[in-house]
Amino acid sequence: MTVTLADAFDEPAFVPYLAAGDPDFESSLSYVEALAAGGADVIELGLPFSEPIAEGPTIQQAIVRSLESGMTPERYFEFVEALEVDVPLVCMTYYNLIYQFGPEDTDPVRPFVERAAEVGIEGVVVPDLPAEEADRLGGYCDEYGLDLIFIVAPTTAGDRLDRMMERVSGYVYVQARLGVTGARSDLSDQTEETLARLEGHDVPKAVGFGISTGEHAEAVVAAGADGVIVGSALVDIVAEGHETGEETERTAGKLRSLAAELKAGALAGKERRPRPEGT
Amino acid sequence: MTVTLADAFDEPAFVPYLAAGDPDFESSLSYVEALAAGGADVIELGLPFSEPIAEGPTIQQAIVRSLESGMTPERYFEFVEALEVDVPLVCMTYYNLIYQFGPEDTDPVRPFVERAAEVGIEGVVVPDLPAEEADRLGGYCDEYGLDLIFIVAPTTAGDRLDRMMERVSGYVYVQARLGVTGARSDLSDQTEETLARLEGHDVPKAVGFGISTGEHAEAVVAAGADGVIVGSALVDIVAEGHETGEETERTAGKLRSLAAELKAGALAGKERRPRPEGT
Amino acid sequence: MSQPDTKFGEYGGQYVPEALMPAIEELTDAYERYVLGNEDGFVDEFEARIEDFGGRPTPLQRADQLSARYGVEIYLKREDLLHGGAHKLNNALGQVLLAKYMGKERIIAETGAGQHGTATAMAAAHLDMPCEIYMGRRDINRQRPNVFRMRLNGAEVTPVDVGRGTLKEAISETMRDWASTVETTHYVIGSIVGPAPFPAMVRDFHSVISEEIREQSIEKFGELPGAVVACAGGGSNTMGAFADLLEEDVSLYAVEAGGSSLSVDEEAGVAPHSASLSTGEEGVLHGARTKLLQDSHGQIMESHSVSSGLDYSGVGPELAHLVDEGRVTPAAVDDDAALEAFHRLSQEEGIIPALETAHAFGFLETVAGPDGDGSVELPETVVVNVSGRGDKDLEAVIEETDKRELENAPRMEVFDP
Amino acid sequence: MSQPDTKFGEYGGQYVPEALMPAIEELTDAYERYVLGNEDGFVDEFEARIEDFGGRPTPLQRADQLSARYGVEIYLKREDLLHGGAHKLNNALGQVLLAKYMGKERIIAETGAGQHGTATAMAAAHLDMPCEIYMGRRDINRQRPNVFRMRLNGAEVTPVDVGRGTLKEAISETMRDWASTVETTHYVIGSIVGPAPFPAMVRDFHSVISEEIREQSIEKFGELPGAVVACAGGGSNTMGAFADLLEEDVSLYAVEAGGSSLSVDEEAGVAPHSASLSTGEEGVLHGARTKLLQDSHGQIMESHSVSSGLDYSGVGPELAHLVDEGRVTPAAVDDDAALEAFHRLSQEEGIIPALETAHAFGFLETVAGPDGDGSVELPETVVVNVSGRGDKDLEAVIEETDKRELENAPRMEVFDP
Ligand SMILES: Cc1ncc(COP(=O)(O)O)c(C=O)c1O
Ligand SMILES: Cc1ncc(COP(=O)(O)O)c(C=O)c1O
Repeated sequence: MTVTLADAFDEPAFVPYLAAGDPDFESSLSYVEALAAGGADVIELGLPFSEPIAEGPTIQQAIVRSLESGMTPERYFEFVEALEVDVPLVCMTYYNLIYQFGPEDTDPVRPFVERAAEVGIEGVVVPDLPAEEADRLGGYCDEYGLDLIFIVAPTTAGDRLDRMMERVSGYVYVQARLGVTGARSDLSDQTEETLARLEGHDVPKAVGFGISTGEHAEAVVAAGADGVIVGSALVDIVAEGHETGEETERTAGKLRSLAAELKAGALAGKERRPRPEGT
Repeated sequence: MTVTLADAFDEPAFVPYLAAGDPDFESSLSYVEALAAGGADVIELGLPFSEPIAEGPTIQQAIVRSLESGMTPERYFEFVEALEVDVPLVCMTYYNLIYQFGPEDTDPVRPFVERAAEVGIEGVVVPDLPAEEADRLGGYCDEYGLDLIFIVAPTTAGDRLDRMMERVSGYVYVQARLGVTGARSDLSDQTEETLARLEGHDVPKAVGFGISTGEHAEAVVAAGADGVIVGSALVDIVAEGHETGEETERTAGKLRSLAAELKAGALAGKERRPRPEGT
Repeated sequence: MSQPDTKFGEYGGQYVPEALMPAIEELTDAYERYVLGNEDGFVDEFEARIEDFGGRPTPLQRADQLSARYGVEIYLKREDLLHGGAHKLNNALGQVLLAKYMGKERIIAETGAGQHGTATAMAAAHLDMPCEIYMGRRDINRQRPNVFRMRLNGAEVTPVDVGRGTLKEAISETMRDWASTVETTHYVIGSIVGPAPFPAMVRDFHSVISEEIREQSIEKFGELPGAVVACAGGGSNTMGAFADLLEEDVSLYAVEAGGSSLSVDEEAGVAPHSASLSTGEEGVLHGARTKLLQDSHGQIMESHSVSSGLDYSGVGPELAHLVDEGRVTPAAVDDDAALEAFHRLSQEEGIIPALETAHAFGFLETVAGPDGDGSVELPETVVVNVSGRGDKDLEAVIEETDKRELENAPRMEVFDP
Repeated sequence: MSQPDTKFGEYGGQYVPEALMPAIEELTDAYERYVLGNEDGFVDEFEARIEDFGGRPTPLQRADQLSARYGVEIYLKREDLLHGGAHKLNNALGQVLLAKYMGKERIIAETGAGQHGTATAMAAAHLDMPCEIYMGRRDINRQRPNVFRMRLNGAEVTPVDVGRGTLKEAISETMRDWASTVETTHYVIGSIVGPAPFPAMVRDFHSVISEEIREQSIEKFGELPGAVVACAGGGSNTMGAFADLLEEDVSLYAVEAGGSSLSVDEEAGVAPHSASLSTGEEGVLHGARTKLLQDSHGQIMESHSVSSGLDYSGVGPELAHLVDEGRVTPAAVDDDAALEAFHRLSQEEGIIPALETAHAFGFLETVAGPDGDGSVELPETVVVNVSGRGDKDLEAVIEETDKRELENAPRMEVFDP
């Protein structure tokens, strides 16, 4: 890999999410590669956990498909190794899988981070691990050179926000609205308010939760985001392909074109941004 | 009517019971007449009440059949008027029917007793009216010349028995065993004990509850009874006739022959009695 | 506890087969000695057991939403919290314990809604006595969960197929059993009905309800309530809630089941209601003279109510007497109004009442609800006796609600998601 | 009430999506102010309502037959008499009231056996709050009467179709709802699980159980009991029964569901039991680090128990900690033994327990019954927490009993006479 997470946000970034192994190992490889081909700047690759409490029904179903096709943490790392993409990868998973990985007699968490680093993962995002509980994981990420990405919710503010900003690296995942993941068609006021609260913090801000079209992406970037994270809208394509028995290539093609649309939207959004004074 | 209740027990008496109107008015007339022809000395004629708490299933069903065929207290009296028998009749019913009979503005109970006397009924037995509650009915019976018959149970003794013996007239109905009516095949020890307790009371003792054959009747009379009361065994014949659609005459014939057997049994019983000393 | 009343004015008495009289005398004697005289510490043991096993005292709770609705203080006497889910245990435990003191070896009882049967089965299990319960076939089908509960408690449940298969037939059948087994068996009658001493004795076991209402009222609002409202089938929860307040300036309302209508089909021998206090006439049933539903000949009519526990053609003689005296005011609430009140209490107070109990709440709505007839002006504080909980009635409520268009019922199809 | 614990040794914590953290901070603050600090008289109001509406105190009753059977004094803490039929109301009422003090407008909750759902629905109706309950589809089918009850109390019941459709999935789903609605909504979690402050707060609402056990034991037999036994699903009735006795010389037994076997089918991701204390390993589930049933990768395994209320893959972090510390002894009782104990208590004591509760009684039989293994010597007095009544389980018991040959079960065909 040549691009790093730090570089990825030089221009407005498109950050897609897919669950690794959805609906099976081989197709999933093609799908992730299609996203890269479509212009992804960073890819959030889900490692499925049986109790995904932060996900909406779309991603929940993706996780079920992946688990049923035999995905495990070790298979996940093999998946990453098998991927042929030149895009920084972020592992998105839940804390119990990180905690349980590796032989019984080692320090919990270390084996996971070590293996992730080994396969070339550049960052980790853990929806059920708030900053307060992140010391251990943070420590190992530092040690192995991974970024630990936090999610900032519309309700995150004040002291909590500050503490989080101290620890964050790579980028912040700005949750566009309250609730769980899932594609929606409107842009939330909460996004702008959250972005406003983050002004002055020198870290890229990627906005996710509910973005599904190029127009959305454009609007979000115009509102000041450094990138857009898109999950459910892409997973919907995978799900439909799976259900209708579509050829992998055809589904991959659809993913690629939605990716291209979203990336284009993000870029267009930058043009619409009010130019900072004095530039 | 020429024979009175007082005369009926001169020799061991056979006292059958049937529910008037079972299964219908006309057949029931024939059945009662058949009993008289078979040798009945007294007939206990049931006036059906909807809650016959002292009856077993056999007589309960007879009561249901009679009520369903339209029996009412007034029809009952018409039934008695229509009967062509030369045997004293005792009305067996529950107190609520006696209490409710007649126009609203008269004294309760009087109209019933008056009408009963009018149609020639000579006695009344009311299973749910213990001696303690019998003042009113007793008074009107005296006034109209009816006997008020009490049931003496195996559990009746001491003061209660004495009080009852003071009031009783006609005969006492000796309940052969605890429980409700119904044909049984054994003779209860309780019968003898009860008869023993009644010794010295100068009133005919008719034993009922469970007597079904001539042999039974014989044993009961031999044990000291002045008469046998038979209900369920006779009602069984009526029920069977009804269920199998038998000709009325045929059923009546069976009743008549069982009656004859029972009467003969009673008479035979007297022969077996230990002769009182000095007679 | 009070004196052994055998008559209440003209009502009451002992109209039973002679075979039962000795048992009734024995019971009267035991009632006087143990219950009234606390011989061998009977009353102490009863009180300890009804506390520990039964869960007394039951609370007197302010009903916030109903108080707002009716503009007066509504308090709930929570007999639904008694073990088994109804007031019935007061009496069942008392009688089974008494049977034990009397040296009896077996318990029988009848049941309508199944509440008395379950209470008796529980009490018998608690006191280690064999137990058999008679129940009409129709009631068995209407109250299946209660049949299961009795069986689980080790009781035999014997179906009664005679007649319409409801409480009336079950009582007759139990009396028949008793007539054969009096020497070893005690018949635990389920309400303030039957021959003396049952009406007085059952009342005494339940009068703890009104004693607690007295104490708790004074504690909670400093005086006696202006009125007490209770539903009346046989009338045991009613008399229990009234007994200790008869001499006080408290209005007493006994709410009967108005069924589908107060009119009567003489021909069929069926009353489409169970309102013996409001519409019945004097007569003799199940051992007592009382008010009852009968045709012009004196045959007992079948009663009807959406709630099995009120579905009875007679009523306790003491209650009949108190109504004649003007001390207790009877009222009838029909099936529809009872169901509506059932849903109101469930939704607004978080208490699912027995359908029997719902009648008492229907009375509040009928007189003081938004569309009330104003026939009774409610006093400042009203205590309603919540005689039981509605778990046993779930299936019946769904079925009956489905038949009607009740504005306040939850959509029923959602019940089967 | 105690200090706001967020960790219990290594267990506990707040492993939740960031979106929930502010709500959890707000809740922590409210917990400290109202529950621990009695601000605005919260605790006084809670105590008054749990008495009047809930029926506290519940009795401590001597079990005569069991005492004879096991040769020690067995006392029953009668939480089954609490309104709704289980201990669950202590917590549900506490949290709904707290939500009200916090100005929340809507209540959500998950439920397994339906007991927490019904308790929450009742509390929400009582306090006039809209309420939505998530329940796994499978549990909905297993516990239909409770679904009806929630609907009757005006709550929405939302089926959860994900996974196996039991408690685990319902909790996840409720967390998802909460993540979208935190500002207006309070999530009433149903046991001592979830992120801090829930485990401590839920324990505090239930600790009245052990406070009463303390007082009542002294009153009844002059000292503290030698042991307290309670069943443990999430562990709320357990911690409630233990909390006030942790510092005392009282043995504490937490009885889990042994299901059909304690072995595990890793391949299928299914544990045929729910014994997280006895067999589980440390992990993170539903917001807390605790002992849980998971495969070697850390995926949560589906648990199994004949009783829905124990059918959960995790357990409260405080309980997990107390087990590690050796203060609480875990034990597992399998489905068969639980059913057998269910029938024993029903028949011999006249109390039909919840299937969950039956596990606690199965423990007595397993160690001290005629065929007991003697692994534990029971002390002179043992208190068993009767966490709930079994009305909700009737159908399940019939079905499960039919499958087995249980010597002490009543013949089931008679149930359908
Ligand atoms: C809950 C409940 N309330 C009331 C009644 C009516 O009985 P009573 O009038 O004797 O209180 C019953 C009878 O089963 C009942 O179960
Ligand atoms: C009666 C009863 N007991 C016990 C439990 C288990 O829960 P906990 O372990 O939180 O007490 C439940 C749960 O539904 C229950 O209903």
